[in-house]
Amino acid sequence: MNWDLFPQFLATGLLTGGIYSLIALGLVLIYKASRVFNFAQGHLLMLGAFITWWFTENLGWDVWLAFAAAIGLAIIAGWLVERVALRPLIGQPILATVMMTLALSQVLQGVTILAFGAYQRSLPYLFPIQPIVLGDIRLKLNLALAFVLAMLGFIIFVLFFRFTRAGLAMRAAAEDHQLAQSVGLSVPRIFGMAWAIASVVATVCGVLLANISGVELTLSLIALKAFPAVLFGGLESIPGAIVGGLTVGILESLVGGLPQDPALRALHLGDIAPYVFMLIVLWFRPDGLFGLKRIERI
Amino acid sequence: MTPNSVSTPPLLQAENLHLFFGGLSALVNVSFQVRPGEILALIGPNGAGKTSALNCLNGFYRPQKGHILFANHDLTRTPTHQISRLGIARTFQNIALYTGMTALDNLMAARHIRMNQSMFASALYFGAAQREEIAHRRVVEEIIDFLEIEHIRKATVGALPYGLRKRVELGRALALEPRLLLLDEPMAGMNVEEKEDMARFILDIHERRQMTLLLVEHDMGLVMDIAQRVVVLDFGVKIAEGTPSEIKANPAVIKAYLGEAEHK
Amino acid sequence: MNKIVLTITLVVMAVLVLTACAPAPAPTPVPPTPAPKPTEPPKPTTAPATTAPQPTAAPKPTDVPKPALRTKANPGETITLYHLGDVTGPLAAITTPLVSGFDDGVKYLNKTGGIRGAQVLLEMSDTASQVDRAILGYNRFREKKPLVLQMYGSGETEALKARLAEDKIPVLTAGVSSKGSYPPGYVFAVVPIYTDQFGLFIDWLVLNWDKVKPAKGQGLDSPKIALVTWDSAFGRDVLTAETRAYAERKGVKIVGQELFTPGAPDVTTQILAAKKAGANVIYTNTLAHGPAQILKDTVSLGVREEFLIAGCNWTLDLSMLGLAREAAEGFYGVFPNHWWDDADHPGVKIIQAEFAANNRKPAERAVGYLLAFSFVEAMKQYIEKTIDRVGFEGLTGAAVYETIVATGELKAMQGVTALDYNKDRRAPSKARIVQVQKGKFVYLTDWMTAPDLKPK
Amino acid sequence: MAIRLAGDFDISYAHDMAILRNHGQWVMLIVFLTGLFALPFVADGKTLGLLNIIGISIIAAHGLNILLGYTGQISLGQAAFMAVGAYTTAVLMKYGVAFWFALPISGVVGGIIGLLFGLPSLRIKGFYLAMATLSAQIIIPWFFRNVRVDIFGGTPGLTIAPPRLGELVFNTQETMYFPIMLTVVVCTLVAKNIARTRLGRALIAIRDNDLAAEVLGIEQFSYKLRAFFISAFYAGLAGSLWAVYARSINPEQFSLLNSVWYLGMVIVGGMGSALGPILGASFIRILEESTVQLAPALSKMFPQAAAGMLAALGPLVFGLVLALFLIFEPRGLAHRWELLKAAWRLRPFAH
Repeated sequence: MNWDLFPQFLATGLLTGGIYSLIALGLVLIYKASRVFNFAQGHLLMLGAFITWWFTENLGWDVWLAFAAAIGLAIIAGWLVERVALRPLIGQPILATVMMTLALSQVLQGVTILAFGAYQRSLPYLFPIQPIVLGDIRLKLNLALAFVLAMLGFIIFVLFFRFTRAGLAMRAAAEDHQLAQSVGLSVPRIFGMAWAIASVVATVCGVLLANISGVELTLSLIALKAFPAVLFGGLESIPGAIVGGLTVGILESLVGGLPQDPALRALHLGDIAPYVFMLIVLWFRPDGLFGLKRIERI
Repeated sequence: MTPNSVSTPPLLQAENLHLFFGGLSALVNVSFQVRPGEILALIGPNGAGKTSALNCLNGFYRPQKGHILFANHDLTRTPTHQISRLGIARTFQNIALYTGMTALDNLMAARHIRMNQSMFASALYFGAAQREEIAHRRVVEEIIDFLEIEHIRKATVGALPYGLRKRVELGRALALEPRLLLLDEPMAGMNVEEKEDMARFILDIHERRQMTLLLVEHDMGLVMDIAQRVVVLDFGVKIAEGTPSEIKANPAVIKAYLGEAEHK
Repeated sequence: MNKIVLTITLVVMAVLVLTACAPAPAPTPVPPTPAPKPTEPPKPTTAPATTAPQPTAAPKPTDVPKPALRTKANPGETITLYHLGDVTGPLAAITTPLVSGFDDGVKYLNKTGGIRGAQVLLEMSDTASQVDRAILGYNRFREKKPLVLQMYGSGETEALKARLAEDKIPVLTAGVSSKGSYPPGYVFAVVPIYTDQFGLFIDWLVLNWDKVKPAKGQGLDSPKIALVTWDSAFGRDVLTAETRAYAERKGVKIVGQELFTPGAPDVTTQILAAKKAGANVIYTNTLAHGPAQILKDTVSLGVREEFLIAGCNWTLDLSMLGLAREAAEGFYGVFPNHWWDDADHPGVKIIQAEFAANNRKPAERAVGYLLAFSFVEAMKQYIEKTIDRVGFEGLTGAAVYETIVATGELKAMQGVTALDYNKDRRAPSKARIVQVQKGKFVYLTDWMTAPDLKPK
Repeated sequence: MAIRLAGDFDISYAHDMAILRNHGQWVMLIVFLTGLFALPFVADGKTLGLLNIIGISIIAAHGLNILLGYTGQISLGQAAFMAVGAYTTAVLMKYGVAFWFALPISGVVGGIIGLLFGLPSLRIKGFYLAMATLSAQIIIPWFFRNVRVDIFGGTPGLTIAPPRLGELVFNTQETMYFPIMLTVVVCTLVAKNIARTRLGRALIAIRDNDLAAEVLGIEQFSYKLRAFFISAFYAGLAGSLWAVYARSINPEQFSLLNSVWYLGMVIVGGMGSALGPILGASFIRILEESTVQLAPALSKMFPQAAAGMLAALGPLVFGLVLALFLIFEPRGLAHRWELLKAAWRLRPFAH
C-alpha cells in the first residue's frame, strides 16, 4: 500500500469530489422540487461545455463571456426541457419520469453531435496549468480553483434558498406540493425554475470540467459518479450532495491510488469503488445520510 | 348457531393494544374480542383509531404494547403475508384493488395461498398446474355469481365505477375463504341503493358462508342493523362495548358522536 | 419456496466462487475444438480454389490472361467501398475526420477515372465503438459481398475477425491490436501493430537514452517505463508476454500499468502511482485526448521534467496538440505516416488540395482524414491489381485478399503511408520517432523497422 | 372488455382460459409458425440478420417486461445480466460443453446473478432499486474485464466457436435463425403462461398494490426475487444466443446504453403485455435499421453535417420515439394493437 501517498490521494480525491458534489447538487435540486431523478444531467453538462466552446470558437468571444452566455442559454434549455418533456408526465409513476430523462439524454446526445460534431475541442484555459505544492502534496491549480468555484456555488445556493423569495417558494414547494399550491405558489413554475437552476449548475460543471479535460462527448459520463454521491448524501439534501460528492471523490482516489501490488492495480478498483459503496449504502441506509425517512400511509 | 354465547372461546382476542406514532397515540390500551360466527362492528368518529386497529390485525402496524391472539398465533409477531394464511382477509377504506388486472384475476390472485403450483409449473402451464387453475377458477366463478358481477368479470378494475370496485374488493377478500373477514368502511362513499346492496351481501356472507366479520364503520346508524355487537373507539380509547341497543343508549357514545357533530 | 430459492442460490454461488478460485486451467484441455475448419482462414495457396467459379482465373500470375478477361468497366458499372467505423463513442476524435477523408478520397478517385473506369460508391455504418453495433453493421454489409472493408476499432476488428475469414472479406483496419491482426486472417493492420510500435519505441529509447532521458527524476541510469493507458481492449493491448520479454532483453524495466477511463478528468492518481513505482518514462496506448490528459496533469503536478512521455501513433494527432497545447511540447511518439506539414510530399500535396477544394473545417485536418484518404487510394490499387489478374468477372473478396498478400509493399497515396503484407505478415513495420517541438511534429529518426512482437 | 368474434362462446373454463379459442386461431398459429420457420429458405441474409437481432432483443425484452411490466421494478442492468449469460456460454464452450447445454445453464447463471442484485429489494424499492441494478451494470462488466483474465479474457474478451449439431455448423444468419427463433417462441409462450397463472398474478399484485398483496398472502420479497430471477434468466438466454451469434464477446458490448435500449423496447411495446416486448423490440430494431438506411440520404442533403448525421440520428430518433411514447401512448404499441383489433371486430356489418 502506498500509505505515504495517503494525504496526497485524500487531497486529490477531495478536489475531484468537489466536482461530483456540484453535479449531485443539480440532481438534488430537481429531485427536491419535482421528485424526478435526472439521468440526463450529464448530457446537460456536456451540452453546456459544447455551447461555451462554440461561442469562443465561432464568435471569438472571451471564454468568460462565453461561459456567461452559456449559462444564460442553460436557463432557457432547463426551463424548456421541463416544459416540453417533464410537464406532461406530472402525476405519472416514477418509471415514466426515469425513462423520460433517459430518453432526454439520448436526444441531447444526438443534438450535440448534429450541432457540433463529435470532435474533441479544447476551451481556452480559464485557469493556468500550474501545480500547487504543499509540502509533499501536489495539486492541480485548475482543479483546486474548480473546487473553490464549486463550493462558492454551494454557498450561493444556500443563500438563495434562505433569503430570496424564489428560493423560499422552492423550499415550500419541495416540502408539500399541495400546500404550496394552496398558498398561491405555482408549482409548475417552480418545477421549471428547478430545472433551469439545475441546468445552470450542469453548465458550470461542464465548463469547469472541459477546462480540465476538454470538450468532448465523454463528458456526460462523469454524471455516473454523482449518482452514488446523491444516494449517499440523501436524495433531497443539499448538504448531503456536498458530503456525498466529497466522499465519493475521496473513496475513488484512495481505492484507486493506495494499492501497490501490480496485480491489484491492474484490477482498476477505483473504477467500481463508488458503485460498491452505493450498494452498501442502499443496503444499510437506503435514505442516505441526510435523507428523509418516509412513513407510508395506508 | 349461537354467536353470542360467551362459553365458546373467542376467535380473535386483542389485549391492551398501545400504538404510538412519534408522540401521537393512535391506540391506548384497547382490548376487544371477536367471537366465532358473529358480526362485530368497530365504530367511532374520525381519527378514533379504527383503521389503526385493523392495521394492527393485519401486521401493517406493530403495536408497541399488547397482543393479538388469533388461532393460537400472536398476530403482532406474524408477518403480514402469513396472517392471510391463518385465515384473515380484509378490504380497505380506499379500495386497494390491483387496478391493472381484470376483476376475475383480482379474485384469482386471492386464491394464491390456496394454490401450490411452483414457479416452473406456472411457466409451463401444463398438467397439474392447468388443472389447478381450472379448479380455482370454478371457486372464483361461484363468488362472482354470488356478488352479481358476472358482467364485469373481464373488465380491468381500474376503470370500474366506485360501487363495483368495492364489490370486487369484497369478492377478492371472500376468495381467500377466510375465517375472519375484516371490512374497513365497506359502505363509505356509496349512495343509498349501493349501501343497501352491500348490506345485503354482508348479511348473506355471514349467513350462507358462516363467516365471522369485523366491520369498521364511521356511520353508526347503518351498523346497528347489521352488527350483533359493537365496540366504540374515541381518540384511540375504547369507550363502550355491547349490543347495538346498548350502544345507542350509552351516554359516552352519544357524547363522542355529538361532540363530533358540534365540531362540524 | 423461498428457502429452496435461497438454498439453490447459495449452492450455485458456492460453485461459482470455487470455480473462480480454482487454479487456471492447464493448457491441455483448453482447445476442445482445435480451430474448426470454418473459422480457420483459408491458406493462401488453397484460396484460388475458392474463386474457382471463374474459369478465367489463371493459376499462376505469370500466365498470360486469356482474352476473355475484362479489365475495363462497362458503362455505369460501380464498385462500392465499405466503411464500418465508430463515428461516435470514445474514439470519435480520430474517427470523425476519417469519415470526411473517406468521402473526399472517393470523390478524388471518381475525379481521376474511378477504378478502371468504374464509378466508386461509398457505404458507411456507425458502430459507436460498440461491438454489437459493429456486428449489426457487418451483417448489413456482408450480404452485399464487399470486396474490401475499412474498419477502425480494435474491439470491433477482433470481434469480426473469424467471420471475415469465413466470409472471405479482407479488411483494412486502423484498430491494429495484436490480437485482431494475428494469427493471420483476413484482417490487415494499416500501421504497425501496437506491440511492434512499443518495441520500436524501446529500440529507439535504449539507443538514445543518454540524450533523451528526463532532466531530473529517478533511476536515470536506465529507462523504467510505466504504461498509463485506457482501461479498454485498445489501451491494454501493449503489455503482453512478448513485449515484457523484449523490454527485459533490452534492459528496460516495465514498472507498472496504470489504467484510466477515457474521458477521466484527472489522471494525477495514476501519474503519482507511476512515480511511486519508480518510473521515468510514461508510454500511453490511447487516442489524442489520452496523452493530452497525461501531459497536462504532469505539468499541473509539476512533475513534467521527471518523465519522458510517449505514445503510439494514434496519440499523434491534431486534437492532441489542441487539447494539450504548451503541455504537448517534448512529447514523443511512433509515427508510421507522413503529416500535413510535409508540404513537399506529392501525396500530401494532393490531399491538401482536395481538403481545400471540399471546404473542410480546420478541425478535420487530422490524422484520420489523411490516412482515410490514402486507404481509399490503396484499396483502389489493390482492386485494380486484382482486376488485372482476374478481370471484372473474377472480382471477389477472396481475389482481393490474394492480391493483398501477394503485393508486398504498396505506397498508398504515393507513400503518405506504406502498406506491406505477405502471407505471414498482417501489418507494416516501418515507422519514425517524432517529437512535438513548437506545436509541430518533428522527425527525430529515419525510417526504422519495428521488432516483430506479435503474439505467439 | 375483450371483444370476441361472434360465435366464440366459452364452453368450459378450460376453454375460456386457453390462449387459442377457436379453429381459426389454431390455423393462424400454425400458418404463422410454419411461415416463421420457412423464412430462412426464402429471405435474404440481410433480412434474416435483422430478424435474428430482433429475436435476441425480444428475449431480453420479455425478461425485462416480467420485472418492469408485471412486477413494477425498474432495472437498469438487463445488458449486464446478458453479459453473464454470454460469458457463461463462452466459458463453458471453451471447456468443451456443447452450446445446447450451455444455453440453459447460461440462463440459470444469469438468473442467479440477477437474483443477487435483486436482494436489496428486501429493503428498498422503486427508484432506489433501479440504482442497485445500475451498480450491477457497472460492476458486472468490470468483473469480466478485470477478474481472472485467464478465464474471462479481460478487455479483449473471448471468441466463440460456432455451435454444431452433428455435421451442421451454425455460423450463418440462416442457421442461427433456427435456435434463436425457437428460443423466442418458447420464451414467448412461457412469458404468456407466467402472465396468466398464479405467479403472474402475484407479480402484478405486487406492482399494483404491494400492501394489498401482502394482505392476500403474497410475500413481496420472495416474489420480487423470483421476478429478478426470471428476468435475468431471460437475459442470460439472450446473452448466450448473442455470444454464439456475435462469436466474440467483450465487456464493452454490454453497456448501460444497451440496458436503456431494452427499457425503451419494453416501454414502446407496452408494459405488462406478452405482446409488448415483441412489438417493442421489432419496432426499435427496425427503426434503428431505417435510420441507418436514411443517414446517407440525409448526409447528401446536408453534406457539412455528414459525419455527424450518421452518429446523431440513432440516439436522436430513439430518444424522441421513447419520449413521444411516454407522453402520448404510455401503454405502448400493444395497447394500440388491442384497440385496432377491437375496431376491426366492431367494424360495421362484420356479422
